[in-house]
Amino acid sequence: MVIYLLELSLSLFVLGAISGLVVEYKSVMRLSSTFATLASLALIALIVEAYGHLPIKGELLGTPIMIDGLSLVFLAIIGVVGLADAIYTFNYMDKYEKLGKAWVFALAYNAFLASMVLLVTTSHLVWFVFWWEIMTFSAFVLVIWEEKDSLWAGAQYYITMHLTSTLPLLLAMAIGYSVVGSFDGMGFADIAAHIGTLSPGLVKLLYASFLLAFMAKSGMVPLHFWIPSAYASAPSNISTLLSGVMEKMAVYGLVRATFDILKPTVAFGYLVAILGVVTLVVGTLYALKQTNAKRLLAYHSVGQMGYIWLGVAIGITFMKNPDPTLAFIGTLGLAAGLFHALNHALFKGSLFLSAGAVEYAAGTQDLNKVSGLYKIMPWTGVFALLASLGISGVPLFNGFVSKWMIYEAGYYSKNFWFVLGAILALLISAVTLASFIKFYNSAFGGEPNELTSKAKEVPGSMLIGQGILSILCLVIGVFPVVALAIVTLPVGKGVITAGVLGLSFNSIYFSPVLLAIVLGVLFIAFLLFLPARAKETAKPWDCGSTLFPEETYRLRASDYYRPYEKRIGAFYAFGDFFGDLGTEVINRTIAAYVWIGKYFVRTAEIPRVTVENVDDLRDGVTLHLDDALIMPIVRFVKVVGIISKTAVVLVLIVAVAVLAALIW
Amino acid sequence: MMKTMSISVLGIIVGVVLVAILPPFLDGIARKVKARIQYRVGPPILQTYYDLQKLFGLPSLRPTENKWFRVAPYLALASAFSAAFLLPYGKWVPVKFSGDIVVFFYVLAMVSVAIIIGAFSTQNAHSNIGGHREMMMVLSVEPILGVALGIFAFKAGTLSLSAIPLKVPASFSTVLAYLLLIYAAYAESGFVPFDIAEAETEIAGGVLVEYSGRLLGVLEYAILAKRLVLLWLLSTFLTIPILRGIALTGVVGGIVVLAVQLILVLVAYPLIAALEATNARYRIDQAVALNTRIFLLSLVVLAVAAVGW
Amino acid sequence: MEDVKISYTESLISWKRPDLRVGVPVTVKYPLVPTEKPPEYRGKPHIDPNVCIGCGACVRACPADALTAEWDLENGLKSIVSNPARCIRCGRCEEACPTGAMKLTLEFELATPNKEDLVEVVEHHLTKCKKCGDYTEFTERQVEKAFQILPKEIVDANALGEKMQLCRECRMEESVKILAAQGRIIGDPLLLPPQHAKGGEK
Amino acid sequence: MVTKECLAEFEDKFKGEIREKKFLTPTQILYLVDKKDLPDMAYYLQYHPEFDESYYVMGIGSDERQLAGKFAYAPVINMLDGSGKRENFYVILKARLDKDNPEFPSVAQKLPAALWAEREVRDLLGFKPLDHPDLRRLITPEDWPEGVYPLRKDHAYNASPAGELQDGYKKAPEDTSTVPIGPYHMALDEPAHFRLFVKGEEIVDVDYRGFYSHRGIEKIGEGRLTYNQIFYIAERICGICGFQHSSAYAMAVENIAGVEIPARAQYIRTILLEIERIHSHLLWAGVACHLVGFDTGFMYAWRIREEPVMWLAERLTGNRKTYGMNIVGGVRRDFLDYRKTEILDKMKQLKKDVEKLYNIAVSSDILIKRAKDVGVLPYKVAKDYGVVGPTARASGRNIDVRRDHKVFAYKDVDFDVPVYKDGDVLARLLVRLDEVLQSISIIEQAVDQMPEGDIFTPIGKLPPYQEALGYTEAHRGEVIHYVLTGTNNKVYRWKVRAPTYNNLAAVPEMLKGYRVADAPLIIASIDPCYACTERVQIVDVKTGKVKALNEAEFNDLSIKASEEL
Repeated sequence: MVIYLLELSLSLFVLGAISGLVVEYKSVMRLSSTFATLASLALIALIVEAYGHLPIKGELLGTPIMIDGLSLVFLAIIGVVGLADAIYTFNYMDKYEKLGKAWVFALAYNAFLASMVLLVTTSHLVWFVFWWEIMTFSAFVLVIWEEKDSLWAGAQYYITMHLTSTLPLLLAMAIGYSVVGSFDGMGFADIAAHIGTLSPGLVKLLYASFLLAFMAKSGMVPLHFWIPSAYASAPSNISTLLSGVMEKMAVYGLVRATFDILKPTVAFGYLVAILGVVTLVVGTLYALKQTNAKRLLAYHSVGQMGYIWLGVAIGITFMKNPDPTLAFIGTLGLAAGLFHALNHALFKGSLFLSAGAVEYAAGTQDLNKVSGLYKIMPWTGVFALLASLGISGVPLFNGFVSKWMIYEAGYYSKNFWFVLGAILALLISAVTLASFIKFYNSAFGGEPNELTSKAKEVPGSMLIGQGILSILCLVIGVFPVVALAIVTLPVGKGVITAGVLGLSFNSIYFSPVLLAIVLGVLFIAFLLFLPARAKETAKPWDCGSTLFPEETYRLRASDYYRPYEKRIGAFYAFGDFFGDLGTEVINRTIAAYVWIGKYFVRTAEIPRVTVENVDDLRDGVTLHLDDALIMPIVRFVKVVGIISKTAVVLVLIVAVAVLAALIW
Repeated sequence: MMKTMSISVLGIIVGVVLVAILPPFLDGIARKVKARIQYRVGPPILQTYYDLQKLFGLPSLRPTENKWFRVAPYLALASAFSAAFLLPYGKWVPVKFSGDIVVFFYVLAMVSVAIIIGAFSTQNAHSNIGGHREMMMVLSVEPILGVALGIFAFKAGTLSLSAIPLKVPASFSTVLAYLLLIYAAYAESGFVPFDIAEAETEIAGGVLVEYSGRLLGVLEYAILAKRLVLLWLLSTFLTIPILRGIALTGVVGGIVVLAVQLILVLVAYPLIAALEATNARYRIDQAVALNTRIFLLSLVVLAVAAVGW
Repeated sequence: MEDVKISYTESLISWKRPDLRVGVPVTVKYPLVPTEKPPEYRGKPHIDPNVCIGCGACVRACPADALTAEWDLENGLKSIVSNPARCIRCGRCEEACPTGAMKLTLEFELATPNKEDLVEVVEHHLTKCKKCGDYTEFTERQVEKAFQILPKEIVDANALGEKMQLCRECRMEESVKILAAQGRIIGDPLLLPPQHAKGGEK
Repeated sequence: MVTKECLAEFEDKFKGEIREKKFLTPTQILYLVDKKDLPDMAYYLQYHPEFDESYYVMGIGSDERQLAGKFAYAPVINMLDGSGKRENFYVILKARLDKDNPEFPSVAQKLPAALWAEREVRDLLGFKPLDHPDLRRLITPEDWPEGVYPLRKDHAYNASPAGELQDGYKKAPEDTSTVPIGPYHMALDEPAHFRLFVKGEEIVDVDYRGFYSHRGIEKIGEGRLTYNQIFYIAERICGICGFQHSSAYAMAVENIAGVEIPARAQYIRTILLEIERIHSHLLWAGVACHLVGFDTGFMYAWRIREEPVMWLAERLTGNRKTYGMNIVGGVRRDFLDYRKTEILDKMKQLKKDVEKLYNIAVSSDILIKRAKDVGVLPYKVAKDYGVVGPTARASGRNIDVRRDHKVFAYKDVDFDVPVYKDGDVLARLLVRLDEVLQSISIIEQAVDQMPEGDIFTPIGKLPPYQEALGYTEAHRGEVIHYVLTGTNNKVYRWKVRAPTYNNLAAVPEMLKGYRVADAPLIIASIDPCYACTERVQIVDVKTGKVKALNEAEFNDLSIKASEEL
């Protein structure tokens, strides 16, 4: 039944992908998103069906499939976010009608989702890497959708992935092959069984290559530099998937690789923890400075991934500890990490959708330019606020519960470094709040200005997409048990409920329901007992000046928290240095790729096009009607050309590496 | 397994009565004390009640149609009261979870969050500046609180608000943790020199500038209640370790502890008022710098606690 | 009530302010506790109607137009109107007053629902011209005072006793007649244009 | 003497332009010059190498069409030798402007100190300063019609025409938000409007708009008062430096009449001026404390201002503030002997109190932190803008009219002029606190040395069409009055320049680069007195765009509002 549902879901994705055969742009978008919606619903049905019958093994198109607790957590993420995103896409993509090439979108979009579904259900390393590459490539196609600045961002993303994610994974695969000796036998369990035969050096290399691959994908510092530009330049529904879902695949990979292929060791745990803490600090503090809505959210993705990694790291460090208390702390940490992954998918997905709605309505991502949207887009405003409070970790929202579990795990570990990590996490939580105060208030607070007063509320489908995720934030915040039922599956539900320390989830470790009741009762009581007798609306008080420019009478997004940023200015200078370094390295690499690519495929050009907008590009090249139809394909082929040639280079490098490993 | 969640009806009643009645009274005392320091007679002790009564009777002017503007004060007040319910009153704790000190500080921070959202909903730079100053105060105070909690986790082995004072041992680092907690609570309460978000003479009341009438009254009350709640936390943390022996011994012990808590609050408030009267207001960058410095120092304290002192 | 007369200078020297700094707080329940002012204090001006002669010196001295003179030539009245609401307490009127009728009091609490309440009016009867029966511009008390202070020789020498009983016109006529009699004006005195037919200065 | 040599050099340099030279008093020299080289002359004098503390004092515009058939514009330069070796003097460069086209080359293009003065003459008299860098409206309100010039003689003193509302504000720079301070703001005691263009809390640029409290005092003085009545309105130019204004005015008239007032009167004036200074500085210290949230300092400063100081003023003059003591030729009331002991007692008490205030203020660490390195006005900017008083002395300018021009009895007493180099708010605070102690010492010396004798020299009729300056060092800086007599004991032109007028123009320079939180303190640090500055014009609210309620309507509204409660 479960495998059947999986097949159903995948075939719906395939239908979505081929719906590009319909020519008309809007119909393609409607069809493909409808199929994606149905596929996501099938996934959700799968989760319900599979719950309680774990683990499920099977085969799909000749590939081995295994669905266990961990898969289910990430299937849930794909299902829920995919559902909301697909519904959102129904109308959202109308914005890009001018660009045409709907079939490419349908293909890439559905392939992207489907590859991730397969990624988390496969139990075979080779297939894992295969789906990983499909995911990476389809994400690349989606990122460069707008073709303006995004081409460069896309190239940066794709080449970073090649170097730091695909390459190490191929290396890991090679090591796996060297252990098992056949491609068919490279299931996770098989490799794990044979790992003892490896030399310690190669085991370390295996750890390192997995770590590097997943670091790059989830954008851990110092490999985070591609994230802001990629997320900011992709269409918002794609950013949602990138940040909400694709990043989580790296967490999946990390947990899967650490627990099912390798062994969780303390040293590795510390390493992951340090990466997590550094990332959460760096990412969020950088997010504090941003004034572009999507760059802000992208940096927060970096930061929140740090939280997740910190949680997972606590799990890796302590889960196998002989002390039952510490083992429990480890379990708690891992559960918290996974929980936060789910929560992050929800609120960050919703926030990217909201940012997309703002862009859709006001035409800009620049928070300095928008104002007073609450008056015009109240629903988007409410959803954005719910998600903002969620990510900021305000009680009664989902982010609070998982973050709080991370703090507790950190504090109770009684280990100086993890306590310090928890303290930094607590601080960064306040920074997150500050940042979202800015995000929400500069877009939705105040009065509409010249730009936003012409805006309209976005279409219903987009609102539904945002609404699903935002309301889930609140629901999970008040009833965390719902989500905990899923996220504690991988760690074993019983382990936590029978916790030491007298803590448990069922008898309410911390009861948001109770808090919600208290707060709600008080709130309503005050509201009833002391209703605001609001008088007529008046102009905001401007000290009684005449001819005052009301439009500039508010803080702009770039004005917030300047003294604070100034105080930690040294930190930014330090971070900028490394960010620039990373970007510089990758740019050089891209240049090298292009150089090599030119050598192989003379017709290809670097996708960095120095035109002002898409129309320029089009007008310059398109002279005839048939050209207009063919050009997208030509460009697509060009891009594929670049990728294929990079693949050639890659294979060469990998071959050398494998050779080296075998000899060594 | 011990039951970790409970609701105490008596606690709720005591808590509601105290939080509902005490804040304006304490403010009255503070005004009187400040007046005496300034060679004035000062208003009657009940003046704050009169002020609030008058504010509650007045209609509010709306500078924006944004609903959050109107909802925020109530949210702030409800949050302050909710936080109050997590505190022990004598031996009674209205609502008890077992890892709730983090929850407590977060719920208390919601007062600030509500105020900030209200302040930002209007098109008014004064109010916006107030809002972002308030946020920066939260930003810079939060890590200090975090370190204090870390020390408690090390030393008392628990993060339960009602269990920490029972379990906390007397040691060098706990004393410093207490100092950190006191400092953080003082700064978070927004007493002079930390009244930066309101700064009447600079930004005309800051976060409060657009509020009037009943909404202003509710907001002021929320701020006063928040101060009381923080003070009550401190008084609890001081009282219960000393009276550990009788704190859990029946009703009489509970009443004694409650009385001591109350007396401590009544004593502490005039001291705070004296501190307020003899200080000028920090500029926000100075306050942030001070807090950052204290945070860095506090990390040393944390290391000391980790070492075991 | 015993009315112990002491001189102004003595009162200045002997006056001591009640010490308000005995207790530490300096707050005074002011409207409930009256505040005392030193004798130098320049408060609301007050015209002693018994002493005022209606000469109008104060009116001319007043820079703020708080003091005005109103004429009613029909009924032979001249009023000195003091409006403390306009007064700036400069004390010029006090200096200008020839009889000491104008005094600045120690009073400073002037709050009132009706500004008219503050206004003081001193009415004076004008003297009638002995000759034509019209009212002159001098008040009765002014004339009286003039006779009091002027040495008898001067009055006699200039025949002021007669002249001061006349209105301006008649006085002019008289003078013209005298001058004509002395031969210093040639022509018909009656052809001279009438100078102040009616009304005072305003 | 050296003075003569310097002037000879000046006269030589501008030989062709100088038409006439006249000594108004031994230290006031008037040159009748051609307007062509006005900027160069003013520039030459202000940056004179030997008179290194010289500065542009004011620009007098007057409608002398009835006198000479022309308008006149006359910059005044205070020639000060910082080393104290030479005698200091005032130079008035009077240029006649054409009746129909009163244009002149702007001095402000070279001296920022003249910016406001020339905007003022443009607003009030319709002069046309050519090449003026910023000719926006300064004084007349936004709805004042173009082409109506209230200070011309053909404009009735009570006429108030209505015009169209027009926007004369600076445009906000790119990427800034706007924060208004005033007209109604807690930090301002009087209406003024500062428009801060900020990035975050940092001030990028500032626009100022003031002159909300014009009362048309100069026009009234010229229109309907006699020279002896003007005292009382001069005293009311400002609620704080009233006696300074009336003394400066008295001095101007006495200079015209050519009388030396009796020594006793000079001492009495000196004592009262110093009492006024103490009271003002204490008031200011209180306000500064209040602005940074240090209310105890505020209460303390105001308490000692009330008890020994204002109280003393009340006993000496009969009123707390408007002393009403001056008259042309002397003072109106004498100090009786008993007051001598009273003054000395009170001064002793005050000294103790002020020292305590010092301790309170300076020991408050945060107060110092808030004031230090904030609102810095460098020496050069201070000189360019012709800043005066404590504001200038805190920027290292060694100027003080009392000492430099030997006003009243100051020549007989010893006192120091505190000068600080830092130019920040703290320096201004310290200058003022030092000055309070100096004032106490001056009063004590003056009481001791006070000679016996008359207090008043009678003056007959004033000679018509004579002019002169009168000046004192008020607590905020040099107060200067210019009087041109008319016929019938009236004044033809009376020009007042209050210290804040010069200082305020430099405030935007002080604000730039600091934070919104500092703005009230910086604005207050010059001890601004808007009433002083804004004496000239006449605004009748009733004819303006804003409808003023009459009393009955107001009462009705009030009653209605209270019923609603």
